[in-house]
Amino acid sequence: MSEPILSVKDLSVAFDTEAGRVQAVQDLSYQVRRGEALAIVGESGSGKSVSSLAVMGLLPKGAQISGDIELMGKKIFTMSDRQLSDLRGDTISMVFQDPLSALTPVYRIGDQISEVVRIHHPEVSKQKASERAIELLEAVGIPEPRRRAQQYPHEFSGGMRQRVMIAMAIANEPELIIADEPTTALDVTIQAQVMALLKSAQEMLGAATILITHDMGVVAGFADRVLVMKDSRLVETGDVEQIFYEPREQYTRDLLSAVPRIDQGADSESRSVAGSAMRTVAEVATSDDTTPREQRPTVLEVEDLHRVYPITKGAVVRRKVGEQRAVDGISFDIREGECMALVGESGCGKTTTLMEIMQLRTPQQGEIRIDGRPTGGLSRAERAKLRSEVTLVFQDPMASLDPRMPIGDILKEPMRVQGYSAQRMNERVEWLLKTVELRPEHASRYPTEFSGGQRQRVGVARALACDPKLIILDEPTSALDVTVQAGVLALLADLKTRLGVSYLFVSHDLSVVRHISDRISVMRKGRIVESGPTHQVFENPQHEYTKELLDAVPIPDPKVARTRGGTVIDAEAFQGNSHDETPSEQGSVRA
Amino acid sequence: SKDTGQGGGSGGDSGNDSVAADALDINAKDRGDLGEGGVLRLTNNAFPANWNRYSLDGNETNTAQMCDGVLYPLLVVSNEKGEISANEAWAKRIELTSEDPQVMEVELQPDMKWSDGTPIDYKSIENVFTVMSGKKKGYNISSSEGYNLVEKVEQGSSDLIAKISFKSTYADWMGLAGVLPDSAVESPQAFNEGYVSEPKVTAGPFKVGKIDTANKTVLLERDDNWWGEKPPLDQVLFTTIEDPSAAATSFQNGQLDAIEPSVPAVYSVVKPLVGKGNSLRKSAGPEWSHITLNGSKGRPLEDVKVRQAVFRAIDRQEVFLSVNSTMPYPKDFPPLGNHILMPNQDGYKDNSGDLGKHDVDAAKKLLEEAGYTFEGEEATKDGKQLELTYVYNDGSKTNEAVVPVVEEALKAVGIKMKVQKVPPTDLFSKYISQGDYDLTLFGYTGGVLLSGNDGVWKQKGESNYAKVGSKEIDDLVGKASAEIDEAKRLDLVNELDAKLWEIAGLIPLWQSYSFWVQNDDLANFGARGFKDLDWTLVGYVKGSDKLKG
Amino acid sequence: MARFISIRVLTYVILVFLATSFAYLLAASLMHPEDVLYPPAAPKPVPEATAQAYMNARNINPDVPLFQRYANWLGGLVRGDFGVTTGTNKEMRPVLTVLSERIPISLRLVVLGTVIGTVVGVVVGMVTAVRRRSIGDRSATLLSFVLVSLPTPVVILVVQQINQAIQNRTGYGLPAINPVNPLLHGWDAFVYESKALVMPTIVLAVLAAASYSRYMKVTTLDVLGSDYLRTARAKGLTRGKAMNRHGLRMALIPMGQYFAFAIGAAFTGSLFVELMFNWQGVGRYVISAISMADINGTAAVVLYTGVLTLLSATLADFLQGLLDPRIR
Amino acid sequence: MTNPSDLRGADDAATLQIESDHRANAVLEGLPPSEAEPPAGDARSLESIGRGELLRRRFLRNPSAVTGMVIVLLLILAAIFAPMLYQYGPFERDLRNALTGPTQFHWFGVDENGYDVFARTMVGLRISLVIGAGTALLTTLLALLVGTIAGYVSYKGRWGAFVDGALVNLINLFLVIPGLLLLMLFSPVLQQASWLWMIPLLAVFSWMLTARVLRAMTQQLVRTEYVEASRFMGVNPVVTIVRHIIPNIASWIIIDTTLGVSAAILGETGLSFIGFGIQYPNVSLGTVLQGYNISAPWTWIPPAAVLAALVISVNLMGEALRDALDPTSGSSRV
Ligand SMILES: Nc1ncnc2c1ncn2[C@@H]1O[C@H](COP(=O)(O)OP(=O)(O)OP(=O)(O)O)[C@@H](O)[C@H]1O
Ligand SMILES: Nc1ncnc2c1ncn2[C@@H]1O[C@H](COP(=O)(O)OP(=O)(O)OP(=O)(O)O)[C@@H](O)[C@H]1O
Ligand SMILES: [Mg+2]
Ligand SMILES: [Mg+2]
Repeated sequence: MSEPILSVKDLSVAFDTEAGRVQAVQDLSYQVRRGEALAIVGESGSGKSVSSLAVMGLLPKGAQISGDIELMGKKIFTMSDRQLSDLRGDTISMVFQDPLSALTPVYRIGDQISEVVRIHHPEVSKQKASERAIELLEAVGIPEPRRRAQQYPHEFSGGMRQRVMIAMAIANEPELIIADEPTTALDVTIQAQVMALLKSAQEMLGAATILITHDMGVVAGFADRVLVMKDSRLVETGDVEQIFYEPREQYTRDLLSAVPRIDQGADSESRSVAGSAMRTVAEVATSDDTTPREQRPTVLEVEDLHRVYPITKGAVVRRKVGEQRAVDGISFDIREGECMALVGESGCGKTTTLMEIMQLRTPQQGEIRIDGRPTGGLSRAERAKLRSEVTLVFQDPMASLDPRMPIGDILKEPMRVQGYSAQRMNERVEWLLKTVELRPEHASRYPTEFSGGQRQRVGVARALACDPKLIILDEPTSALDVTVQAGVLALLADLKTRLGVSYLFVSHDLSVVRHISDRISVMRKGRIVESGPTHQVFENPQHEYTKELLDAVPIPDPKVARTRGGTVIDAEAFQGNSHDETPSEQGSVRA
Repeated sequence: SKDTGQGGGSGGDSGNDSVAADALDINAKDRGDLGEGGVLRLTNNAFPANWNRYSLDGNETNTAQMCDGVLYPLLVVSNEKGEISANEAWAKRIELTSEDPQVMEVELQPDMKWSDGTPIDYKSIENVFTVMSGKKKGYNISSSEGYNLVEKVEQGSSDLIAKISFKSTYADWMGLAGVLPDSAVESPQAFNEGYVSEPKVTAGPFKVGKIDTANKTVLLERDDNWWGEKPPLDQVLFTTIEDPSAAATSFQNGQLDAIEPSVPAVYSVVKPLVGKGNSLRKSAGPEWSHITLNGSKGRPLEDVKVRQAVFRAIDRQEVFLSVNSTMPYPKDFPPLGNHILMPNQDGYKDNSGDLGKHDVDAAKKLLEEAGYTFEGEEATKDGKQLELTYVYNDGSKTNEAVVPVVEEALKAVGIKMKVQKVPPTDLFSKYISQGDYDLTLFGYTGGVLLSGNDGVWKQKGESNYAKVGSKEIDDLVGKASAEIDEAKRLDLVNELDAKLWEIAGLIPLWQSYSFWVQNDDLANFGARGFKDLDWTLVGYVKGSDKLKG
Repeated sequence: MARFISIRVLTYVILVFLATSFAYLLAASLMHPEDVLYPPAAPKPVPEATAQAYMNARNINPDVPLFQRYANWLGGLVRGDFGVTTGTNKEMRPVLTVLSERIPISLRLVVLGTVIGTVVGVVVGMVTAVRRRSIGDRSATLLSFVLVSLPTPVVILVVQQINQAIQNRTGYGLPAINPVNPLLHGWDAFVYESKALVMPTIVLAVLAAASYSRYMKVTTLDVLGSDYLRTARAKGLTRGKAMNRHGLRMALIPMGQYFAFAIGAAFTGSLFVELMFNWQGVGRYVISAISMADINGTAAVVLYTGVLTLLSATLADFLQGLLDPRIR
Repeated sequence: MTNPSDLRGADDAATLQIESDHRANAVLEGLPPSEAEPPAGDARSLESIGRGELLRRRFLRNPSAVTGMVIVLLLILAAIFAPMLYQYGPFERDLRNALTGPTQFHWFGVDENGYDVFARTMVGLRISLVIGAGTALLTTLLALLVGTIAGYVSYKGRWGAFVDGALVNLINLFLVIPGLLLLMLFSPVLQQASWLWMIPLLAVFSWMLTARVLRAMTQQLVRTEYVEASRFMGVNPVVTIVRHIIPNIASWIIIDTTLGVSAAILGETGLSFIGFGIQYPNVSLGTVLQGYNISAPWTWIPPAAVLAALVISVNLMGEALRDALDPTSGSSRV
């Protein structure tokens, strides 16, 4: 075996918070070798991100660190800032977990990518560097990269921003890439493309990769070795097959059992433990079929919805040079007690659709009706009432939580609007936190003091705070480990069947979708290309794109994953245009 | 003119050497002791608006400083006592040839020329009298006073002599003598605007080198065409510096050769430089400060007894010190005892009597006489305490210092004092001329000439802000200004002053001193009192560093 | 776009017109230039006719109805004539001439100081935020608060005295006041003028830096914990460079407003600096116009500063858009 | 949206809570237990900490907050008691010692009018404390009101743009309006008025620039998802501004208020131009400072030092408050 490129010894990290000391990582040791792909999986909040930030030397100042980290034989704790800076972005790079707020809002995407090239290769001309940025954007599957490079982060969809982060991480062909949940906001086809990109980097350059993910399918298809973490400690580590087929620890087993599998029907053939527990969730979600769909009242109707963003040029005097049709005439409806999933390509307009619904106003074009009433015609009071009944879980958990408000108050906010008593709010906050598997003392922490998954759970808890009737969820479980995800999904399923809560559920994780949703709509380029009952779409996909999507779903079984690997992750995918025959746009562009 | 009290004036612990009242302190030297050359750098606080001294805009002290006897002929000069006589550099004689009817004759020196080549002769004198008579339309003259009493101007026995006959007698006749070039009076346009940007035609020891209106500097150079005694200085630079402390810093920095520190803030900055190449020069000057009491009908001070009570309540020495304790006034500097004459003028008498003496009991007694009773510490009438309003202008350091002194003094005799600080431009227009005040402090320049001040004393006088007076006073004012005999006139003035004390409208406080801090070597320049400078003598002594480069 | 600009210009014209008319009417009804021209206490009152003629020439005759005077003034304004000055010195120069003479002086004086002050303030603010609680931070904080606690004239005098002390000790010093020295010519004059600029520039820079650094410090503190800075660091930027390229830009966004107005203010000069260094700029003209009851001067200055303020406001909006693409 | 099987008939969340408590939930039973739960008592006490309490604790823990408070307290005490105990009054003249430096009798020396500098500084501090604090707070309040409202509505369609435009023009109007002239108009009234009126007067002419900055900052914030989120929850805009926007622009507000204290104290003397300054027999720090004599440093250093101490202590508290509000303080990323 080649020598380790990174070795972590007895790493411990702690933070001081209002509620006392938080031991984020304890006695963690591991090694990564050249050309190796290490997957770190485990409980949300178990210290995965913190430990990798420690490797980068980028923990916030308040962190107390002990132990040793050696990068290519050099101890990083003894290195100066300058020496470390020379390594970062060049020899070692990282994709952060929360990609949505990780880009500087005031610089163009292209400049931010070319910057990383120019920092380490000042000899490269500006012109060359921006060419390289465009190349990289193309490689991560962003269409029209030349125009997109000129845009600002807020004009990008969640998945697109995540891909920008990946592009920056691979720009200088580093020796070690740490990817912290790099594909949470990506649809499966793009995910496959990105994973293949990482894989090829690993294979061609002998780079090592640390992949932190909750997606066991990705782990199965990508990793050589797996490291399982729970509660700030290492649980077990081993080859991917060993972990999947012969897990030694109970936690690993539990973890795998909670993995949702798209191929749940055929589970008996798989030797993997993955997915066993999720079957119960699916049963709850779909059993209890009381009234037929047609007889239940319609909660949400969207008819011919359009949303167009102008494309402008010029910093000072703005000129409209075209329009970006983010949502281009979509229609669907949701009945009471129904979960409708919206899946589709990254950047196809899902978030935009949800935002349009949440505005409770007349959209640019088309109509949105809630409970049969057009949102445009609501009175003030009606709108206020609806606000408590329709809630949203944002795609970017960090950005949707006020950084200067402790979690407790964030959760209380919707309840305050409804005039709950202080006593009741306190009780409920405690219950909500427990429900999403956080602790009551977390209430006094600020959003920045949480792990990605924990923040996402806060977002979900907030949406549940006031007994809503319609919950709109934008990738609510992308950052959750599978056990917690199973819990959240079970909770949602339970609320649906017993209380008739309806959901509009956006997710890239088709396995999750399959488990929870009743109906499914597949979106692409601002339009719905296919929709129907979940089982129907899964079993008998009609549209080409749906088929492609289903094929690309990673299977949490290393053997299955490898056999499938060849078909989807083909070499062409790296070139960035395998899915788009025309070099056009998700959502069409009209000048 | 009125000085609203921006400046202070006098008094101090550092100057214990008493200066004789009429002494000058100008480092007087003979021409032979002076070296040739050098630059004198001075400052003023306003830039000339018009270089025509006879125009309304040009009648201003800063302009006068740069022009009279420097660029233009100055026919009449004052000595240290304020006595005026013909200036022999330009005028041979100025005298009355007849007293009734009054006729004066002016004779110029021969062979004098304006810088445009025209001779300075009878015509030049006539120009002044014609224009200033106020009879010619369109000429913005400063004032026709005196000139309007002239019957006719004729050429005398030579073309250098002018004979001026008056319609009625006029005491300040000598001050009327002057010359103007023909070009300055050829049209109203020429008179009003010809001299706005520069002195077009000059006839003095200096001429204009460079005038910079934007930066407000004036550089004068020795005029080689000057016929008189050659002035020692090569150049004189006037820089307008409006802020007194900026001027002090400038002097400290060596950018000025002399400075007149009128307020403690300036004096304390330049004081350490005295003895290090610079000297302090001081003399009594023509300015004096006073408190005006408003005796209008319906005001609390209407009753002369109450006004007299205020006179006696206020300790004038204390008031003086509160403003001037750090200025280098002579020790035991006495308060001013005359409304019209200054101590260094002939005929000065202290007419204050008892009214000038601080006496709380006497003040209380006067109040009782006026019908006030004392309830505890308060002087009351009809159950109301006597309350006076002291009005002053914002930014006046003098008033700020004086207010507490006066308030305490009045409190001691049971009078309550209200203080009102008002915008500078409002002080006169909205308060003093409207009679909306009881007490206020400002300064007068007790001019060399009495005339013109009569408006302050006459019952109906425009500037009689105290609104007190009597027929007797009016008559005395009239008589004094018409009296040509100097000794008699001074008697009349003192008689008038005694009346003014009695009527108790104005409390004279102190005569301001003029202080100069200037280069040791600078001669014939400095604290000059009433005396006019002789620019052909201003210079540096032989061997001075200032003469080199 | 054209519509947007024309609406804005129109609003501004209305605003300026309102403010200026208001200023004129207020000034004309409140001020008494006649008292300043012919002080009631003057020993020699001028003939009534002369005074009337004088006041008519200046359009300040209180006997003429206010609206008549206003109309005269407006009429002049339309023709680009701002009237003439008034004051104790009876100078009757066109206000426009005076202003155009003084604006360059103010600009020459203020621009350099403002620019240096801004840059120093931004740098100091940023460094003190990053090196929080260091000796440097503490002393910069202390110094800046002492500076804002002193009246400007005192700051100026202290700087001048320091210069004086140096000059007394070493023999070398800077000219304390006055922008020019008419006694010098050519190169010497230029050297003098450059030296004369040093101290006012120091004062202006120090004062501007004192308050800018405070604002800059807090805006920097606000961005220090942000994720994008972490990204910048992960790219391989050193602490300082990450701060300069990413933190600074974000921290500057709210400062844009202040910068824009500082630029506007440069054209109106700085009263105390002009007064105490004896520069004949616009700043002291404003005060002297008001204290001399100079109606035309006051109204013209209000017009001038009004236009400048609105230009600054436009610049501020422009800067905000430039600095922050999100709100375009 | 009516649901016959709605368990929330009583509108009681407790029902829902019990029903869906995950121990009572069959689906979740099989799942691994969540992380070890801390002792219940501990959790209870912590859970009730709201934002206010949290802020208070974070604030008080900061040593600079304590230092700042101690200094302010000392200054207040000095302002109250020093003039009572000290042997000279603010207008007692000691002309014999005019312009002399500090001695055991005159602690801070004597100015050129013979006044005791210490006595005047302490008496001046009384009024200046009120004016400084009052004006700074009022200015901030005005700026906050106009700035945040304009910034908040600017993003809300045609109507919002109109209101924003109107408010911005209001700001502009105040910027171009000749304040001094206006004050001169009212000066006869003002001269009769109590000096406390100085607070609104100073405030009304100094809020504009801050308002513009706050508007710009608010404009950025209304576009953030968390403000959007609170709108989606139906939170009233005013509450949103108070709860989300103000804490996130607090840094600027705090420093602006801090600097406003000294600006007001020094600016107060400017009002005397219209006859409405602090007048005899009152003294303010501003008037004491105004009597500076540069060659006698004791005439201006003590009042300036007291003012600086006040501003610095306010700043210390302000920075501590800022740190208490900002969870990333002390955990800088660079
Ligand atoms: N700045 C901080 N202050 C206090 N606690 C923190 C901070 N950052 C992280 N933590 C805590 O440290 C623990 C580990 O966090 P970390 O982000 O490493 O989790 P993770 O394993 O990446 O979880 P996830 O999968 O949800 O992202 C969590 O319990 C989190 O609450
Ligand atoms: N403010 C904006 N200005 C311009 N374009 C925008 C803006 N917001 C979104 N878009 C564009 O609209 C399209 C749809 O974005 P949206 O966020 O709805 O995608 P999405 O389906 O949620 O994608 P993802 O799964 O990656 O989050 C994208 O092409 C995006 O670039
Ligand atoms: Mg994480
Ligand atoms: Mg999205």
